[in-house]
Amino acid sequence: MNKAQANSDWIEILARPLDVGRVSDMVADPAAGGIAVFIGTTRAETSSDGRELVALDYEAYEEMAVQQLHDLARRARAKWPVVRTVIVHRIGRVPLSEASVAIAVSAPHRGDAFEACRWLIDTLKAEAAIWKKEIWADGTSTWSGHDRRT
Amino acid sequence: MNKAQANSDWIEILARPLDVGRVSDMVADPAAGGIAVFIGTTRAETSSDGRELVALDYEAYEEMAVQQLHDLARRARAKWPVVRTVIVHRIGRVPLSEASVAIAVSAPHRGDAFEACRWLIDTLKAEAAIWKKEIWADGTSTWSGHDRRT
Amino acid sequence: MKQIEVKFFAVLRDVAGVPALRLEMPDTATVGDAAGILAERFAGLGRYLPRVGYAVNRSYVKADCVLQDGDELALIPPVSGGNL
Amino acid sequence: MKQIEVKFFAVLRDVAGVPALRLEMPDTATVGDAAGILAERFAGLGRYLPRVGYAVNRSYVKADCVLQDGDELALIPPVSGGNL
Repeated sequence: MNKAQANSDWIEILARPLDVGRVSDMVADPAAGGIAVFIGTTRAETSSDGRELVALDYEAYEEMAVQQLHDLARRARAKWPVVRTVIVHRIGRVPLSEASVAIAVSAPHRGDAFEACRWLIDTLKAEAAIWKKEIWADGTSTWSGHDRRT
Repeated sequence: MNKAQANSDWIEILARPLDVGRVSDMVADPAAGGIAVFIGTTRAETSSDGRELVALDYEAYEEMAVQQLHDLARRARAKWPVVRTVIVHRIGRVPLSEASVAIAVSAPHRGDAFEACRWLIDTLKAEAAIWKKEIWADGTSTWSGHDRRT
Repeated sequence: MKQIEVKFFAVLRDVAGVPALRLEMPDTATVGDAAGILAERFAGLGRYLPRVGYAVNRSYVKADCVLQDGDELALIPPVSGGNL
Repeated sequence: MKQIEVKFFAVLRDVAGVPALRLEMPDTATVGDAAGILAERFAGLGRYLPRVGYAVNRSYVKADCVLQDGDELALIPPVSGGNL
């Protein structure tokens, strides 16, 4: 898996359950009055033809995604007075209720922490080279955004 | 300390360090696709006359504050499709960088989780019967919002 | 006459020097009447009253609320918000 | 001639049946030229191309980008966003 640290940002793509307490602790800082954290989790779902979702399988172009997430943290810092940013994305199978991504941002004031965190997850989802496959209870699977059943 | 649970909301006022991982875990649910968490932390500060802040002392009218936080969770649920809400507030001395309050909200979609979480912390700070005293390095202290040094 | 329990918090507890006390008042007395009596008893309390809120039995009320025997009246100084 | 490394991800890896391959191309060949060659080689790839993005050496590029010898070209299907 890939780890990298630049300044006070921490980016990680890893194939095991996320530790949200650790992610939050990593952005705590005496200069910060607020920390906003977003955690994306696998939501139960029923397909149009009645299949039940049991998990999502995440896959990343790791070398590119790590660069992209570092770049996102830098862009957030240019927009808001961010103290620290941590972005951790899980790959592999993520069962219902479990976390696939955690983003924590600390800032002197809470409004900036909320806005930067929201922008980071929205932009990560739009840009990062990370894909998910829906795993259904009947053993079928589909790549999200495509109708191709595999 | 006061604990209480109603439906899928959890409210707690306690005199020990907050466990952010636990707060986040408590709102995880198969019906949720996103969890927004806010953590308020003690920020370093210098007073106008050059004293350094070392901690904040939080005090609550506990019986009233617990009722208020339950009511906040109910009001959030009326405004957004919240799955679960947890609000935990620490009282007593909270040193620099440590958390005084943690609010976690899960929702089917992330926009609702962010908005409900933001509304909860804004409204908690405006309404809840909780006060803080600034503790300075020279041994003095001041109630926040007043100029009275004690 | 009726008896009410008064609670002080934060800066007001420091000013009053006690966290709580009992107050005997006429049957018609309001929250505002109680605040007036307290301001006379505790020097320095009066200047905080313009920014103080009142809760009776743990719910916010206005100063013209008539107190009942056994009520718990809390003087609520400005809460912690705004600094973050 | 130049040699490039092509990487497939997600649905495109399933379609291609391999995660990566090497491609020999004329010196003037662009990303779009490479995509055309791949669409001929792998039945079923063509219908995904209108929604596919391209990255060369881990940065997004347009289809008219001229490839250099040794470049890593990745075909990027639509990313995971939007569902939450």
